[in-house]
Amino acid sequence: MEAMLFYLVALVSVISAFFVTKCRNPINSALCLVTTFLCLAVFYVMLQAPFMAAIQIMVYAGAIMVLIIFVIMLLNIGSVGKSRYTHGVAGAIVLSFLSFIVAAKFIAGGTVSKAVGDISAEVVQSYGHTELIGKAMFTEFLLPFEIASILLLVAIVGAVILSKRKV
Amino acid sequence: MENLAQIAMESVNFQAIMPSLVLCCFGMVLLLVSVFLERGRTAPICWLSIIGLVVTGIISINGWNDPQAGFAGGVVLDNFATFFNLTCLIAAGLTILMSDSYLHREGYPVAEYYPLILFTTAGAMWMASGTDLMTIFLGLEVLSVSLYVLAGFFRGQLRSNEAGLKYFFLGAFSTGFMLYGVALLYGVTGTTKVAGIAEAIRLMPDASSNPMIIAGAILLSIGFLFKIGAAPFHMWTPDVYQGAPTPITAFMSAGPKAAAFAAFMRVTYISLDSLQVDMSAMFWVLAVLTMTIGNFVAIAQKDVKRMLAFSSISHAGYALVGMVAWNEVGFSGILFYMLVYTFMNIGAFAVLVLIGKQGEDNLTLDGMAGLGYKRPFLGVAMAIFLFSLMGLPPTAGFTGKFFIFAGALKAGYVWLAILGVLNSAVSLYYYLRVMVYMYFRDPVEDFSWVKMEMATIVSILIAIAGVLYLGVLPGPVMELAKLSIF
Amino acid sequence: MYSNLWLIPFFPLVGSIINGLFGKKIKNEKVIGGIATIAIFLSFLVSCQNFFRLLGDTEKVHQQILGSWMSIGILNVEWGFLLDPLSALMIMVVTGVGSLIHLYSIGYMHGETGFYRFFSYLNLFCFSMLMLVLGNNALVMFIGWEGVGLCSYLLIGYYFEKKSAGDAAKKAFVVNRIGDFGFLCGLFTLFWALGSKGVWTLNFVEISENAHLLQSGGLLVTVVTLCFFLGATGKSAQIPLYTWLPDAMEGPTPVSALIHAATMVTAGIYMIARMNILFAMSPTTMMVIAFVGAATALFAASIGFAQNDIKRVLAYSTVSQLGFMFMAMGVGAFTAGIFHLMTHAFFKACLFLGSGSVIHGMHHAYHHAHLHDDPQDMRNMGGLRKFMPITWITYLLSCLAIAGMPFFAGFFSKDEILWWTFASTRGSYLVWIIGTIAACMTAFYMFRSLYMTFHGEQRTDVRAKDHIPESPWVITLPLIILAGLATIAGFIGIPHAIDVAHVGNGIASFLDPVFGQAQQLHNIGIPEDLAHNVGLEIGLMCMSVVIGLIGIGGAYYMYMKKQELPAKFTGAFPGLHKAVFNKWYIDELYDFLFVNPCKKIGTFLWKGFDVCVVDGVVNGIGWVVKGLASGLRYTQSGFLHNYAMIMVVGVVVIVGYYIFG
Amino acid sequence: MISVYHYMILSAILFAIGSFGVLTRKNMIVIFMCIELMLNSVNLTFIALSRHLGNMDGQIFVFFVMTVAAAEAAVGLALIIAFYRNKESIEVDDFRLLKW
Repeated sequence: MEAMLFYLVALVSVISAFFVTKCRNPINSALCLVTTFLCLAVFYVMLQAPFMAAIQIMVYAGAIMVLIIFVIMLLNIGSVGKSRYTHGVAGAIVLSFLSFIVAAKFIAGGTVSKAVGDISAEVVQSYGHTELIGKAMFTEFLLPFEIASILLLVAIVGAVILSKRKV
Repeated sequence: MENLAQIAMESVNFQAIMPSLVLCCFGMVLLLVSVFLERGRTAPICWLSIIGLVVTGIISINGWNDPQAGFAGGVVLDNFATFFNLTCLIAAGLTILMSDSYLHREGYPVAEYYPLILFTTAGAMWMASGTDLMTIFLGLEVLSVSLYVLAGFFRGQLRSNEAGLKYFFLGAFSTGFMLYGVALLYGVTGTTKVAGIAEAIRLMPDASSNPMIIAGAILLSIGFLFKIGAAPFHMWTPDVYQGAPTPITAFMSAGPKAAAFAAFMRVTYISLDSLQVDMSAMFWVLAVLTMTIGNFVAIAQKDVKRMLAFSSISHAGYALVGMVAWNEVGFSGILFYMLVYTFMNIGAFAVLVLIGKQGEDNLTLDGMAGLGYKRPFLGVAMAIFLFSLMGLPPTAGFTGKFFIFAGALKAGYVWLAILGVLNSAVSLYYYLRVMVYMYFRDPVEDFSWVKMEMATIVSILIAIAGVLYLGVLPGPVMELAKLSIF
Repeated sequence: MYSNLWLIPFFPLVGSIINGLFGKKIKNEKVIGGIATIAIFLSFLVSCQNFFRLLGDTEKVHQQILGSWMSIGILNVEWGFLLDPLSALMIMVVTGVGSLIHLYSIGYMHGETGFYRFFSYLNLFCFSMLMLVLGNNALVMFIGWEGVGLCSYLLIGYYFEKKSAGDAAKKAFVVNRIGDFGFLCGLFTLFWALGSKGVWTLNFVEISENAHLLQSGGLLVTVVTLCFFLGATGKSAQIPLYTWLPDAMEGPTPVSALIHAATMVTAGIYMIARMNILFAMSPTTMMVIAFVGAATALFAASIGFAQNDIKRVLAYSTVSQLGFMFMAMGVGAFTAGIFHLMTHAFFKACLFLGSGSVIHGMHHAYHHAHLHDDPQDMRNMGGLRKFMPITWITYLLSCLAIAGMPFFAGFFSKDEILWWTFASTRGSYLVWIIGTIAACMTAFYMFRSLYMTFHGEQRTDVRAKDHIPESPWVITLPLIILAGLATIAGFIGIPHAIDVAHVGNGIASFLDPVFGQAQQLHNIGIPEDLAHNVGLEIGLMCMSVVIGLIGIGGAYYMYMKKQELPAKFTGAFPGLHKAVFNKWYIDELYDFLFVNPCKKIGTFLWKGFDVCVVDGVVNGIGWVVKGLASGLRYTQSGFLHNYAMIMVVGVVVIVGYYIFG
Repeated sequence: MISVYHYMILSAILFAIGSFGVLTRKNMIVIFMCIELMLNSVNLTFIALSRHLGNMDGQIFVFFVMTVAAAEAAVGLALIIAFYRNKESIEVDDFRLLKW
């Protein structure tokens, strides 16, 4: 059951990812990307990370993609241009394929750590995923959290400066 | 919940992030202050940011020899971090000094420029002091995002747009590879802590037969190699350096590069120590490739700013020699070299800032013709920086290079040292050409537009002092660099 | 004891800084020239004091450490000076000849624009040269080594309005850098070689003490010394790196005298002498040095035959004489080489300054007559003896010295070298024969220049003829002093065979503490049976005198008696004359072999790398044909995609290499 | 049974597709989306590993990757807009002032 679901969703995600690179109209690409993101959210649920699934949908599929689509509409360029691709498509295909081969080789040939931490499925069930995330974030990873706030500040200031019309 | 707050506070150690904390506070205050200033008035912000840097510098120096760890092993303020913090602060300070008149000349007197430089520096500090890949990654991103903005700062100029976009796309692309590397290392070791990774790899019985480790290590390195501009991940460097505002180019070539080296060294030297043989061999090839490409392509350049970009690639190659050596001499050599490079390269760019016309259209070799006679001070200053970049004694460039190459020799890499020497012999050709134009050509222009801005002159003078001091009496600073190795 | 050593380079440095910073404001030539001359003269006084103190001292090696320069864990490099007989002799030559040339320059450079600049550079040069000579470790020496190259560059390009001057300066610098590369390679290899034996050092004294750790005659020591020798050929203008020196004559004449005759070009000799213990360990290198020196001596002398520019004759003569010194080093006659270095400094400086005096006079005359003839062309001279008697006398004395006429300085030093090439354990008859022929040629072309300039019928344009003045005292005084030294300086090195008064060979015993050890350890010297064969030595000496006389006689015959002979000779062998006149086409060959390919490689990497590698590799082999066809379309980059692709190629190659390799 | 390796292979596929898009597409916004796709594939690896290893570090990392992605989106789109205002184009082949 789980396996079937995995392969089905995986297939959808790969196909929609492929269409991101394929669609002539950027809007269609964006919609395909949203589909991929939703598939990933499904995986996150399957991996017992419901909170991550939620913010995947809210932040990625929601905020970021809305921003992107907004910009596409703002620039109002639709499907312009003679061709979607630049030169060297064949090379890129070979290269991407090679990089996948390399990745497959080290994934299949490698072993991940067997060390089992204390966060088992049962723990997630009993505590709740959100609480676990929150705990980790505000204890162990407090500093990265604060740095992230600076990062967002920088991004906001930067975006304002860059897109203002007048000095 | 009280319990949670208590746990959270336990690992908090403000001492360990004090410099970056102060810098961020200054940055945010400056953002606020700039709101109340009339448009186009940036001088107060400029000077306040200098004050911020000085204060941060003092705090950093106070933390010398007093290592502070905190945030559950996410950050440590040791001598190593402090040395790099100071390097980045110097880079930021020199950059800000030359920026104000430049921004007014180019028509972008935007006060937010300065806080962004402060945030970049803070990001650099987190990279230098991070002991968790998460901290390092976020520091890198703060640094990168601010630099994307700064590189594209002249939003009305196509050149600046192009620089910003190229940097952004390639930077984000390399982030993808780097993250993949982090993920693999996390999968193999179960942690993202620098020390934890080292421990896990050491305990692993079949570490050498697990390709995931080496793949993760290489992919992680790529993020850093991209930032330091090592071949074949250097392609962005010339374009971005040429298109970005000149002070930003100066800053990019020194501060962020130093920070990238800092994080790179910490990660390789601590986490990946077990992989020394493989990594060292990779660095050997990359160092030679980087030096050679940088130097050879620089020969063909007519634009001085672009030429300095290629030269910066080759200097990254020299510094990589220290990584190949993988011993204290080589590593402390990199620390020292980054400081040296900060002075000499920012100095050279500061001269370019002054001699550029509005719109930066006078940075070709022909534009430099006769500079030595028309503007003797700038000529002499440029000559000193070029000598240092060439690596001629008794300037800092020589002592720095010698330090690094001595490390390589200690580890037995004679050929690498000789290739390095050969490369610096090649590099002479293009540096010398600038000198030839400055001194042996009749002036085409009269340089009447050159305004000797006080602040920029100060930054040139500081850079000259640094180059000469580190060239003639580098002993004390070398001592500090040696004390800074973990 | 020797705590004021640092003053020796310090004075010229101060002089240079004062003139460099304030010279433009001072304006008064006398003050500017005075500051510079006094600065170098003060160092001469300090040098004298140290020299004579060392002469009376039993302990011959002294170091003065000013402080630490670099400390890098395995190694401490100091700002330190080393005074031993070798460096003592060198500082005497540098500051002595330097002072005279500074004085001379006040007169010679009178009225030039950038007068202060000239003296600032000249002082800076003296500073660098003294650092080179006095440094107690290879890095301080390297500062001087680079510094003299830089100053030479600045001074050759002094008349930068002339394109030829700029080109010559660049050529000198580039060739010097090839030499520097050799020096650094040698330095690093030596540093590592000794370091791997546990001694990380660059200090000359420590290197000498620990040289025995390296295998004598081994590959390593041969490589190290060959690298150093490459450095020496660059600096000292030996085959194959000599072409810059004749071009360097574009600089003002005092510069040619000081830098390109007396001091800088001898830095290579000095360096070999300084590391004699390493060179002695490698017979192979010594042999290479001897043959390169001999070949250069002969080759440069042959080019000297056909030059009409008086300074170029002297330049090729310098190259040739440097060849003699290398010959000496190669056969183990370190003392004789240094001795010749010293005498050469005197007579060649005198010759250059004499030629400068002539040029000065000719220039003055042409200027007076509003003519634009070449004041350096000997074909426009002749009969100047009448107008410039002092210059003529001094030039004559120096010519006698360089030709090796008995009891002039060159006689003693050159004969000593030839004797060693003949008799030394590292000597070779072939080198001796080449050396003897070169000596004969030297006498010929030097006297040719003498006759063409000062004797015979005056060929100067009639309008300028009577306006050639003798030079002022600041110019003639150095000439007289140097000519005097060129005449008598040889007596400090009287060879054993003709030492009838038993004064002993002063210079040999003085330098023995430096060279004795290496010569003893590695069995370098004159074998017993030959050492006592006084007859043979005197016989060879007479022979070389006769050979010198033949050269002088030949020149006299061709350029005084039968002036049509050279033209006939040219007519008889036009090809040969043309080849010699064009310096055997060496420059053209270099352009063809090295300069153009380098430019091409640069362009190739620049355009070719981006274009060919990016698109070629990326588009795959199947696209290569098409790619070539529409190559021009892809001769563009700046494309984001190409950059990203290079990155991915890098990632795939590196990771793939480790995963699959 | 679906193991962590399955997820990793899937994420490698997505990563390769994303990089293919970056290498070929002309439209800057699409290139940016492809970069987002690459980051997401890494996120998948992180979460799968985090589940497998039984610790939260990976998931926290994903959280920050998302933040970074948001920040980069803001700045990147602002850069694109600034470029569009000057050049009326959002194709990467249209900027080639800086070359050679």
